[in-house]
Amino acid sequence: AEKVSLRLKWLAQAQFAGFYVAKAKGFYDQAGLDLTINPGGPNLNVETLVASGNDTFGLAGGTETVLLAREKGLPLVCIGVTVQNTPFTYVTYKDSGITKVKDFAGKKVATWFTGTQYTLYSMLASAGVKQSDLTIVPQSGSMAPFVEKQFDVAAATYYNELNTLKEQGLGDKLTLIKPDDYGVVVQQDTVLVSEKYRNEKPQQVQAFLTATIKGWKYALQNKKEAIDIVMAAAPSLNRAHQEAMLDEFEKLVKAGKGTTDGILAIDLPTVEKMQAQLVGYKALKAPADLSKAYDPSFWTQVPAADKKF
Amino acid sequence: MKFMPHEVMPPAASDTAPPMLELVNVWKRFGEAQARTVAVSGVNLRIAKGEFVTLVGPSGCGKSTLFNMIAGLLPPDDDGSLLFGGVPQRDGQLLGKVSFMPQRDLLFPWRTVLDNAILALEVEGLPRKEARERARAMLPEFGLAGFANHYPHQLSGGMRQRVALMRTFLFERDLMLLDEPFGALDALTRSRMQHWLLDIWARHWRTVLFITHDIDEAIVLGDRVLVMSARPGTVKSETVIDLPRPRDPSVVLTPEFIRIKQRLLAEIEEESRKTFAQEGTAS
Amino acid sequence: MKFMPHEVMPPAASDTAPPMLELVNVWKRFGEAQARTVAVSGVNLRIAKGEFVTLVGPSGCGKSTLFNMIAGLLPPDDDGSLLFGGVPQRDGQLLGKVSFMPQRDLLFPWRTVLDNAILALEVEGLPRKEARERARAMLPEFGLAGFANHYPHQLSGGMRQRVALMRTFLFERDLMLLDEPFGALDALTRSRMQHWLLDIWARHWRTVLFITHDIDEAIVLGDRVLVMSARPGTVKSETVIDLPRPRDPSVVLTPEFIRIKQRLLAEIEEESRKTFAQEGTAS
Amino acid sequence: MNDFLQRAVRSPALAFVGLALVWEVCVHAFAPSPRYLPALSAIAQDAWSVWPQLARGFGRTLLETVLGFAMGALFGCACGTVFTYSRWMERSVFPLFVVSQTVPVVAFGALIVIWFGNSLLAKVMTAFFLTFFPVTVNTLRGLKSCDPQRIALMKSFGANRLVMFFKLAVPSALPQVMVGLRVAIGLSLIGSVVGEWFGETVGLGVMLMEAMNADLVVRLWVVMFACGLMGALLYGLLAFVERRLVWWRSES
Amino acid sequence: MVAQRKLMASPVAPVVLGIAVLLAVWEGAIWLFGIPPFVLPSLGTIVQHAFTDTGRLAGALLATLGEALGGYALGGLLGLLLAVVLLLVPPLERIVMPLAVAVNAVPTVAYAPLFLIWFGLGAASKIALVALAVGFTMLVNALHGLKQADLAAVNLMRSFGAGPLKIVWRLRLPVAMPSVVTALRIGVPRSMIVAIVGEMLGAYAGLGRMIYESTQQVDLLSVWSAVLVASLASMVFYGLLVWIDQKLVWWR
Ligand SMILES: Nc1ncnc2c1ncn2[C@@H]1O[C@H](COP(=O)(O)OP(=O)(O)OP(=O)(O)O)[C@@H](O)[C@H]1O
Ligand SMILES: Nc1ncnc2c1ncn2[C@@H]1O[C@H](COP(=O)(O)OP(=O)(O)OP(=O)(O)O)[C@@H](O)[C@H]1O
Ligand SMILES: Cc1ncc(C[n+]2csc(CCO)c2C)c(N)n1
Ligand SMILES: [Mg+2]
Ligand SMILES: [Mg+2]
Repeated sequence: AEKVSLRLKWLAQAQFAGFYVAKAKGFYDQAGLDLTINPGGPNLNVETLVASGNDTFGLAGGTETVLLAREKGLPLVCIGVTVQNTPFTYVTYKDSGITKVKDFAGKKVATWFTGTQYTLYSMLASAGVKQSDLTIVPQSGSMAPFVEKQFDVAAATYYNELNTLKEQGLGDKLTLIKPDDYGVVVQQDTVLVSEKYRNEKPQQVQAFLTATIKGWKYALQNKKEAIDIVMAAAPSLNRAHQEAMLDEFEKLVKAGKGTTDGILAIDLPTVEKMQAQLVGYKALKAPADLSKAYDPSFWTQVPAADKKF
Repeated sequence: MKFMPHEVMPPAASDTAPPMLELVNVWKRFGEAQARTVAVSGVNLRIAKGEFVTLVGPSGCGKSTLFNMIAGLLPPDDDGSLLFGGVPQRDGQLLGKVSFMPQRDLLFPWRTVLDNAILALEVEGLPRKEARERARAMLPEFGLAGFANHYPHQLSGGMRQRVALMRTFLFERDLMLLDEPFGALDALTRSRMQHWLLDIWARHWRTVLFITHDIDEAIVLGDRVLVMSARPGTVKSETVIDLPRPRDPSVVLTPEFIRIKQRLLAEIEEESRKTFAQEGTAS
Repeated sequence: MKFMPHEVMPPAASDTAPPMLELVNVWKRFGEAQARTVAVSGVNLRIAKGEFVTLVGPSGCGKSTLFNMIAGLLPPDDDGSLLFGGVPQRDGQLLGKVSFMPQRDLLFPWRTVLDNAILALEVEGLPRKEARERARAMLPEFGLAGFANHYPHQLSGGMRQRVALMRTFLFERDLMLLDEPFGALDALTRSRMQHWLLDIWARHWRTVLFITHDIDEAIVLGDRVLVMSARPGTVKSETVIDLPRPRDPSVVLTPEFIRIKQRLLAEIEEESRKTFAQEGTAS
Repeated sequence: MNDFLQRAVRSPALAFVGLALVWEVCVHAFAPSPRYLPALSAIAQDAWSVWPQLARGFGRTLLETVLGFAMGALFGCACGTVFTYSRWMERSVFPLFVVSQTVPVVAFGALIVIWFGNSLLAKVMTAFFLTFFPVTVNTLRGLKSCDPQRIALMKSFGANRLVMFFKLAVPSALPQVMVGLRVAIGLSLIGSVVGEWFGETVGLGVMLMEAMNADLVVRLWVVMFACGLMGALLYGLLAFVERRLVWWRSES
Repeated sequence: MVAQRKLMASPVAPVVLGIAVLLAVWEGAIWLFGIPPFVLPSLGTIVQHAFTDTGRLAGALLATLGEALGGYALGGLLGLLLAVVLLLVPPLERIVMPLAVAVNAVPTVAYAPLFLIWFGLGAASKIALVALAVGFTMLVNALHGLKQADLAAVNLMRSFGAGPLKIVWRLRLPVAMPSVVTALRIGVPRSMIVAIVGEMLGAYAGLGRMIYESTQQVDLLSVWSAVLVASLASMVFYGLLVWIDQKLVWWR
């Protein structure tokens, strides 16, 4: 079997259930891959590790990260996209009186400056609010400052931060302001491989993607078992939190093309739209050649039975 | 001059007023069991106000230990007690009341000669400027003119001792404890310092307790000479020196002086010999 | 006894063989400009093998500095030169050839009495066990029986000095430099140590240079007594002591001895007085 | 018995029990949000619920810490020594040490993984990286502060550099070196915990990350207590060794 | 020949040489092993990038430097103060030291979430983190230094009637000075790095924030230039300290 490794963008959790399930169920083995799953961490740059050949595959950031990495000369190719809708939303307390982006004017709005800020910029632009009309502050990994009401608005992923807020009993006190409602869609959790590996070992890439997609399908059809598998990988996790995470994550995986075309589908028109926005904000100098950054050929060859519900 | 067996009182005022300092059965033991050293054993001692008492004894007999206890730095063992002006003193109560010059000079390397000298004055709270002026005026008399701003490592052994001496003299207290203060000085410097000391003693009616290895010095300076026995150290004899004062340096040539000296020497030698006879154990 | 003006040669062998040690116009200055101290100025000195030379002088005149230069620890200023067996010595070449006892005891606080004593032997590479045995045998003679395993902070001032002395004696070299080795000892211990020293000197034909403030000691021990002048220190006079050896302690009472002593005293006092006359500047 | 009781009363253990009680009572009395201060009992309960992972993590992190510390201590002592005797080396290499200490290792997780892999070595190296600097500085200071007069004495005995080093410099410097080691042991622990953020699956650092990610404040406290305990144990061990090694009274 | 000797003796030459060697190794490795720029960019490009981004870097550096210096001063002062208190009240030492050790053993990053809750996302939380890190080093070093005073010298002061405070001020502190300076030395790069790491976990401004965000956006050149700036700043900071140190221990 071919020895390969996968670098995740974060520690083991239900967000990566598909991979853990595929490994536990032997999908990778059957495909002739001896796969090691390496967890990520803060500042553990997945793109660098994959581009340098240290890890074969990577589960990295979103569209913006792929494009930025390409521009910096990292020889990476995206072969699949896990999350089809923007995975995060802006949250505010109901009593703040904010219900839409227009209300952000004059408020203190927190967002992650990890690429996420461009989503906010785009939302503001589509609502006709100038960036200078509000205070945009950087947000940390913790939701505590929002809970402490240090900001009026904050970003939260559906599958993690929002659940954390709900666990603290804030669920029905929140208003969600969703990027997708403003026509801003940022797909996330991209599956990456280096150009070199893709060119030299296309069969392995194919095998990996097929097994991964099978894993995701199995995980979403057998969520309890999937959580068992994830919990085995990281026993100190909170089970309830992981169950909630998988529930939310399922919606994101199945959203948009995820159901119509299949799991991990690459939605190039959406990517193109995002790219235009990034160029507009000067995050990118010029539009990239998307045919080099994205390679849907492997996904296309995955049998429909494996990727469709 | 009379030779008195131990326990006989010093002359003058002692019968009427309580003595300035009284030690009753004072002991000091160091270490445990096998490694025990009895440094001071059952010392009884009375010192009247204004007396100049010199203390001689073989090396290692417990003189410095005795001083440390009188200065309040080392608690005596529970056996006996230490009275100051008739009042028993508890641990540390004597601190700040006695001007004490330790055997080692203990100069602070980060202070200049001048600032080392004024250390005690500073502790007392005297403004630095004033203290420095007082000390500066004394430098020539201590043969340290021009060395005010030198640091201790730039001094000779004798100069260091003189700085320590200045430091002690500037700390003016009724009782002075001087532990071999002139050991590292040449003859003339030594006799100058002796003069200085006697002058202070006479003018300010101070009480002085003085350790030395130089018997001439002990006799020339003292009203009484105490001889300490070998370890476990105790006061073996006291000799009242009734040579008239002021005593000229030539007094050392008088037959009376020589007689006293020879007797004291013999005594110390006897004790000293014991130190060398002690084989195998630290008593 | 003859009194010789400076620069006259010592007696005996000196005319034939080259002297063991020769100092030609040796200088040492410390500090710069205003803060300059001339510690040693233009010292010329010849010491023959087997001689016992004592060095006296007012405190702070430069004796220890001179010793430091002879021991190779301090480079002399460029003006003069230092010859050992007729050969000029460059910086540090004398290290390890001279047994040197510094004025401060410099015991190592982490070593016991015994281990401090054998320090030099250990440096020489002697097995520790053997060195310890040799040292242990000497303890009683130094009045340190039973203190083999004590640490320096548990010793009296005189005991520390004796340990330093043992350490020096165990480092057997042809030339010994002793800087006030007996300063903190009582009379008998001192005379014991003197005996011990004379014994070693005579039996092993060592050469000894010896600093002391005790003129009796200087005369009783020395073949020659050198008097150093006040700072800037130079050799002011040499006195050959031709009292017969072995010298009994009672020699101090002979008229000849007293004559020498008085002359030397007068000389030192003259120099010492200069130290106190120096007002305002460090020469 | 009485003696034992007296010693027990005076021992710090009692103070800690008291402190814990005050903590618990205060939390129950004032009921602050657990975000600010959870109850000790809640922390203990949470620790109990994950104790197998906690124990495994503790062991793993301990191993990394000790290995990293040992390497850092050796390297630090060696460098401190070299710098003491070669001013040139000190002037040329020491600034690089200072620079190295300003490099945030956390920012270079990818490089650590590229160089040392997903291995124990990677964590040991991060621990080492934080350890060697304080040891170097303290060794340097300890060796340099050797009494010049004692050096002169040893020279007069003809001691060569090696003898001088072992018989004088090392004992003189030892107390200061031990201080460096005491500072370093805590840093070593921090290094190994941070090292575990680079793709590790076992260890206190991993549990810490998980707790932070899921906002599990109580779990955060559990891990903090575990780290504190380990640090205190290692420090205590070091202090014990120090008492054995540096028994003499200082004399300046 | 003479010029060469002079160059060797100058204090700057070795520093320059050290840095030159580092540069040579760096660039040499890139050239020799063909390391791609996303793993290790050449120093030239980093410097170049730094110059194109001076505004952002300067702002970030100012923020970080402010936090580092603030925490450094605060921690140094508090550590010294605590050391004095513990020295004066020995029973307290036995209770506080184990606690301090435990507190110190917990990684800075573990406190970050708590400190961010307690002190907010601004400079205060970073200052507190730095103070904690520097403070402990100071506590351990200063306490050791304060205890180094010769017992006989302490007794001398006591005989002058000096109380514990006067003894601390006039004897123990000067004796402890070298140890205190050692702690200050260790503290320099540490204060910078703790501020940076603190910022990485949440901050409005600073090099740490820049490093974190740039890493996430694969802007690795920005990461490197931020690290470069931080290193240069702490080198200057350290050099300043060494200079003060030489003025401080004047009596040797
Ligand atoms: N801290 C200590 N621990 C153990 N023994 C000690 C301690 N201090 C002093 N001693 C012992 O007490 C005895 C007396 O010492 P002390 O210093 O009083 O002698 P001394 O009479 O002053 O001698 P010297 O004339 O040599 O200074 C010595 O044998 C010494 O070893
Ligand atoms: N390192 C130094 N820096 C400056 N001056 C020094 C230094 N060492 C010694 N001196 C000065 O040199 C002079 C001679 O000192 P030295 O120690 O040789 O005197 P000494 O004759 O041994 O005196 P004593 O009998 O008091 O020990 C003194 O005035 C001293 O201040
Ligand atoms: C796209 C995206 N960006 C940021 C976060 C939030 N987040 C989670 S962990 C972490 C680092 C903390 O050290 C941050 C900032 C997210 N969940 N998703
Ligand atoms: Mg004594
Ligand atoms: Mg001298």
